[in-house]
Amino acid sequence: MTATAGIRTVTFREAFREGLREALATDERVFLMGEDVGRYGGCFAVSQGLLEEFGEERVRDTPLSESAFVGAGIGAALGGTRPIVEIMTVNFALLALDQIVNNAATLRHMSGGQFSVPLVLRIPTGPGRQLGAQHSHTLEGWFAHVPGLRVVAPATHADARGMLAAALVDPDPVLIFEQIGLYGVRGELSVDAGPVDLDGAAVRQRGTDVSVVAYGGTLAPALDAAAELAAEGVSAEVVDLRALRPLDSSTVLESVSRTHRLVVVDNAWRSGGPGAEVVARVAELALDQLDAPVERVGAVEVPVPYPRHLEEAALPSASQVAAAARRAVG
Amino acid sequence: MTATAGIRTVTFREAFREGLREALATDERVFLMGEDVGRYGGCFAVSQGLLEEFGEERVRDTPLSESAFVGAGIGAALGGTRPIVEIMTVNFALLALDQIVNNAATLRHMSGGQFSVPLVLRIPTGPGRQLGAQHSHTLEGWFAHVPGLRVVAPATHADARGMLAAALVDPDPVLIFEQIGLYGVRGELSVDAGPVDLDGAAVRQRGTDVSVVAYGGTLAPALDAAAELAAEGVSAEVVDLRALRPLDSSTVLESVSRTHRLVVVDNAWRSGGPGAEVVARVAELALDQLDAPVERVGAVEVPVPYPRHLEEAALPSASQVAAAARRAVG
Amino acid sequence: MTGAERRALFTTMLRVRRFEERCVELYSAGTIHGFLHLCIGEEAVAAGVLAALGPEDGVVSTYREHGHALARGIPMESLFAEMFGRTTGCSGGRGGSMHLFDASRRFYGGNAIVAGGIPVAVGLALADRLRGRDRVTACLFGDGAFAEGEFHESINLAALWRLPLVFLCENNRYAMGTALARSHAETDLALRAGSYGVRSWAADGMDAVAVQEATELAADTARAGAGPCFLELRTYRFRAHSMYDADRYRDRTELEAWRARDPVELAAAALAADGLLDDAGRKELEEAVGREIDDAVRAAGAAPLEPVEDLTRFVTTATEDGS
Amino acid sequence: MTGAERRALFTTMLRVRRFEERCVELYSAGTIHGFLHLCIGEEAVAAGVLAALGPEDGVVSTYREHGHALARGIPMESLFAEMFGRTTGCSGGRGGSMHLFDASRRFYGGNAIVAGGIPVAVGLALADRLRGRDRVTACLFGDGAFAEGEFHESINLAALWRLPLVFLCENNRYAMGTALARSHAETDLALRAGSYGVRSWAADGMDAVAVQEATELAADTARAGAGPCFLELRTYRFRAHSMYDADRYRDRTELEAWRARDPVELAAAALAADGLLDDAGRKELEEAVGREIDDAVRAAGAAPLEPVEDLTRFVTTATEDGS
Ligand SMILES: Cc1ncc(C[n+]2csc(CCOP(=O)(O)OP(=O)(O)O)c2C)c(N)n1
Ligand SMILES: Cc1ncc(C[n+]2csc(CCOP(=O)(O)OP(=O)(O)O)c2C)c(N)n1
Ligand SMILES: [Mg+2]
Ligand SMILES: [Mg+2]
Repeated sequence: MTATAGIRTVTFREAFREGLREALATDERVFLMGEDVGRYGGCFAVSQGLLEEFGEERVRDTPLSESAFVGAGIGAALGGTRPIVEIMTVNFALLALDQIVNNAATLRHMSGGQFSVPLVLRIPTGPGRQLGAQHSHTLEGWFAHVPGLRVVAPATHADARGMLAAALVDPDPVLIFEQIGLYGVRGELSVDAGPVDLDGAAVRQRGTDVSVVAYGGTLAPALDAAAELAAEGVSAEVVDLRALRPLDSSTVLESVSRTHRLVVVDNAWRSGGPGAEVVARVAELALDQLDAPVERVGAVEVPVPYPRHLEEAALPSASQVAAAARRAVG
Repeated sequence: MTATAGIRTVTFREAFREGLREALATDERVFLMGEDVGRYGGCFAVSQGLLEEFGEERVRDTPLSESAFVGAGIGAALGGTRPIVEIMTVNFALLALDQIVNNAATLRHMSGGQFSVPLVLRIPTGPGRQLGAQHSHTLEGWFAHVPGLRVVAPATHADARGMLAAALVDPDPVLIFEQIGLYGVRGELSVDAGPVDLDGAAVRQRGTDVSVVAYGGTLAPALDAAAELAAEGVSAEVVDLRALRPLDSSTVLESVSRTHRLVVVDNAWRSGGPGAEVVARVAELALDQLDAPVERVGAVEVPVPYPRHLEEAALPSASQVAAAARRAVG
Repeated sequence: MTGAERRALFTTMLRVRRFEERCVELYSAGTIHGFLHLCIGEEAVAAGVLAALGPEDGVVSTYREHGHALARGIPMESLFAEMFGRTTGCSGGRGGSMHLFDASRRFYGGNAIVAGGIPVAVGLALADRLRGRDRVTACLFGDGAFAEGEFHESINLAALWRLPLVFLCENNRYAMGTALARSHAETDLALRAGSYGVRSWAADGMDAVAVQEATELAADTARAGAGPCFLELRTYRFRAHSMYDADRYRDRTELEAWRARDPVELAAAALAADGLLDDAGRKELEEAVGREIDDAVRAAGAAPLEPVEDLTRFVTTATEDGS
Repeated sequence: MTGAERRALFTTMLRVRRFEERCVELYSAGTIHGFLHLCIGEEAVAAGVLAALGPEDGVVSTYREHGHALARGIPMESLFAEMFGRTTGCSGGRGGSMHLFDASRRFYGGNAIVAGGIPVAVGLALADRLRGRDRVTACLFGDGAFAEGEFHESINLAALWRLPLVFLCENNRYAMGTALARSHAETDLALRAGSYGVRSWAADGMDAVAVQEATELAADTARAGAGPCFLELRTYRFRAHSMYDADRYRDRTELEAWRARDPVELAAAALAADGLLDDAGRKELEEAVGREIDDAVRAAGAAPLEPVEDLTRFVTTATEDGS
């Protein structure tokens, strides 16, 4: 961590950790729980050092029992604490889906508003590390389908640093999808970085010819594609959704109303991925703004294969995004 | 069951049961397993009488252990049998998602094609019976997202009767979503009804002004809406998707290329529901065919409430479909 | 146990029994909808368990929770109103029979996913530990739930962390139509729970006094920091699984044998034997309960339905006010 | 057990040890990617368990399955090729280290979801029962998996249906960085498994002979129709959880104490003591294994990569041929 004039350079990992440390330090109701978050320091070393700093009651290693410890997070939230539960990776979240959908998302409603579930779930995600079919899922779209949940995906250091604090203030469950591939990536962060707004997409790069909509793990390839396109004289606007639920379609619609062309990028299998929803909203609300068929860039519909060359071919890339944008621009 | 000249009148329940009985009678590798499929006769009486006919080895009651018995179905399929596993309702399928996504859908691929998983999952589904937020889910879209699975939703008596046999022939996992609300509905069925094709959407009613795309539990309201519209001089074409994966977009595109207007109807929460994928495909592949903004009719984004008046307001209806079609026709 | 306490248990059981009998009528009349699971035959569990808890303790239950809710003190009127889908219902009418909630009484429902409430109860107990509060959480579930992985993960977690939690397994010998021995390789559930290193035992679930005493012991143990306890309460449901169930899977003689130990009548007989309840007293009580039910049904029926415009309330805090 | 059998066990262990040591090198050299979990220290389990099974028996394993795969007889070349992502790999290169499969040897993987293979093993055993085939299924998993609900649902199901299945819990005392006593309220896993009404015991997982004999007994019992058995194999991994793990959570003295019981060296010493292996013999064996590895690595490295055009193969039968 290096600092110059109010700005320092940190990795995403450090930004996330800073958010965690601050949350634990400032609110004694906050605790962190999950598999290997303590002694191991977190599967991706995000929570390294926190056990030593805050003790084992507040940095709590759990047995391999995803359903039970996510459910326990829900109960602990009902009981007046502010649990941050880490599911080691999204691949194991399948085992806790019942708790998330039927309890976390639903208790407020079923009880007629009597109960809040101020639970924060941290869910590392992202394919591309040659981990094979069971360890490379992209499923945030499933969670984004469920009313009662808030689903965010930090793609900048400021969001990585600040979304947790905002999530802890939210009286409802918030799922933070952290990109594993970004953990080691360095970037600038203000020394006084703090909470950020959880709502609302952000235009990360202004452009006039085509709107490229991405989030989380696909923001970087989208920005790379924009750079590639710029060199060719194509001006791409890059929208970072930031949150999948609630989905800020107005920022997307506003962008499309200027560029009249849309490319949506996510890491999910194309059919039924989160990109479909973005496209559907535009087709409903701004069809007449579109001057070209919509383009979706997603994963090829195959369980993610192990070998590097096949994995690369299966996943979306900056060059695919650029190619899609070129097709859209025509 | 009454018969006249090669045609008899049966309920969906009877059609499903006939398919089950035939499967058990004609292939000794076939067995049925699930919670209360035997002594209880099936939660919705679909398998009534089968235990008595085929014995408890082949009509197998399981403990409440969704993950284990679905996984056991996968293993039994690998082991050369033809298991039909019933998950009592889709609401409990959340507990078996890991097995379905990480094993059933993936084993063929991960093993480089060495293993097939010829598993059939029967999953009753459908809201609208005042069962509240945890028992009213519509989630077939989630399964349709996953490569390696086939997802079908019989909406006619012939499909209810014939999809099981076709599913059992398929060497890969097939999920049959059965509409609980249809079980008691009577309709005509040929005396020699047999296997049907699992692929491909069907145009259930020809029309020229607007394409209404539905499936499973929303085919009936779509047809009702078409009748309502016909009375007003609007000619609606009704497409029954029949399968959500693989999704037969060509039938939808062909229809839209004639009607130039699209209404998609499903029971899922709108954001990220299966309708989004249908819309996205059209926006990608036939945008220039659309003469009006696309319309989606789905569930309001609220956990399904218990009271009848609120539940009705939350779920799609024929009159909402008709209204959407009117908006599309302009 | 004092005579007054025993009378209180009896009164609770009678209220539960008559309440549910009225529910059947209202269901048949089309006033109550959805799934309706009755605990008739299991009233001693409801009465005994809830009598053993203090007002600060937490309760997590299942879809078969009318008895637990009543015994917890939730007024009949708000339970009927809930099942009628009225705004005065204990869940504002949003939940129905399977989702009774009452924050003021720390009654956390009302969970319709078998075993789904158990991890939540672990979390409530964990919160008490973390916040240094002297209370226990009582978690009720069935013999069928014992087969679900969520139960096993949860009891291990609670035992590992020595949480102030009481697992109360209401063993009525059936999970829908599946008999205990068709669900479990080893049917002695208390014995099995003991393998998690928790104190574990069984009690007669037809005897409210035994249930209350066992629950008190379990709650005291858990409260004292000795970790969770597991209690198997052996009981039987006299009616079908739900109003949809044709009840074809049970032997009538088995049912009759259990009916002979009707918990309401057993308690009445014991009270009578000890001179604590005579025929006149019983009649008086029945009449009072009948009036309570009549009044509650009437008031619930007169309560308003929520306006349709409010449909999207209660999804998130932001939509709380229908905005 | 004959001397030849004991020598065979030793040879298997040595092959596994040297194979995995080479894997480490290849991983560091960037030839193997993804996650790599080694079983160094646990070779006696692999050798003993697999030696006890017949060719018709089924095997279900985890992501820490190199040893199981080798001991099952899958050629080294196809294992290396798999980790190199080549078409000659035992899973056609699609799976990698965590997903080794071999249909011809009834080796069903290679499951990277902790406990995810266990229900599948139950189903394989069920299929054998239904088809009247005289075989057993061996299901290997870790101490961490024992905490997952899927394990508990599965053992109950297998016990209830008395399936020909052997549960083999490779207890290496850690689940990633979490020690046994931080995962389990009661750490005697064999004792706990017994609560499902299955025969259950523990064996020394550092002694291949003991493992083989215990597995034979368990398999015979299961095969004879007495229902599943559970075997806890007490062992230790000498290396980190995976190549990503800095291994900060273990005490060096604990590690050294276990290393003193290195299963390979224990077996070598026992063979030597009984005059079944001398220094020359050991050297010869080491050289043979070294050559086998060299040859396998070379052949695997020369095998082709799958063309990118075939990306969508193996998703469904329809896409099998890349169509
Ligand atoms: C996870 C899940 N699976 C299946 C069901 C359907 N179901 C509702 S109640 C029930 C039986 C539960 O039995 P038990 O736990 O013994 O409770 P009881 O109904 O006897 O009180 C079943 C199978 C469900 N609600 N949740
Ligand atoms: C369901 C699930 N949760 C978490 C993980 C991440 N993970 C991989 S291995 C492992 C530890 C498993 O321990 P154990 O079962 O004892 O097996 P061992 O690695 O010691 O052989 C964990 C937590 C996973 N793969 N699957
Ligand atoms: Mg029961
Ligand atoms: Mg281990």
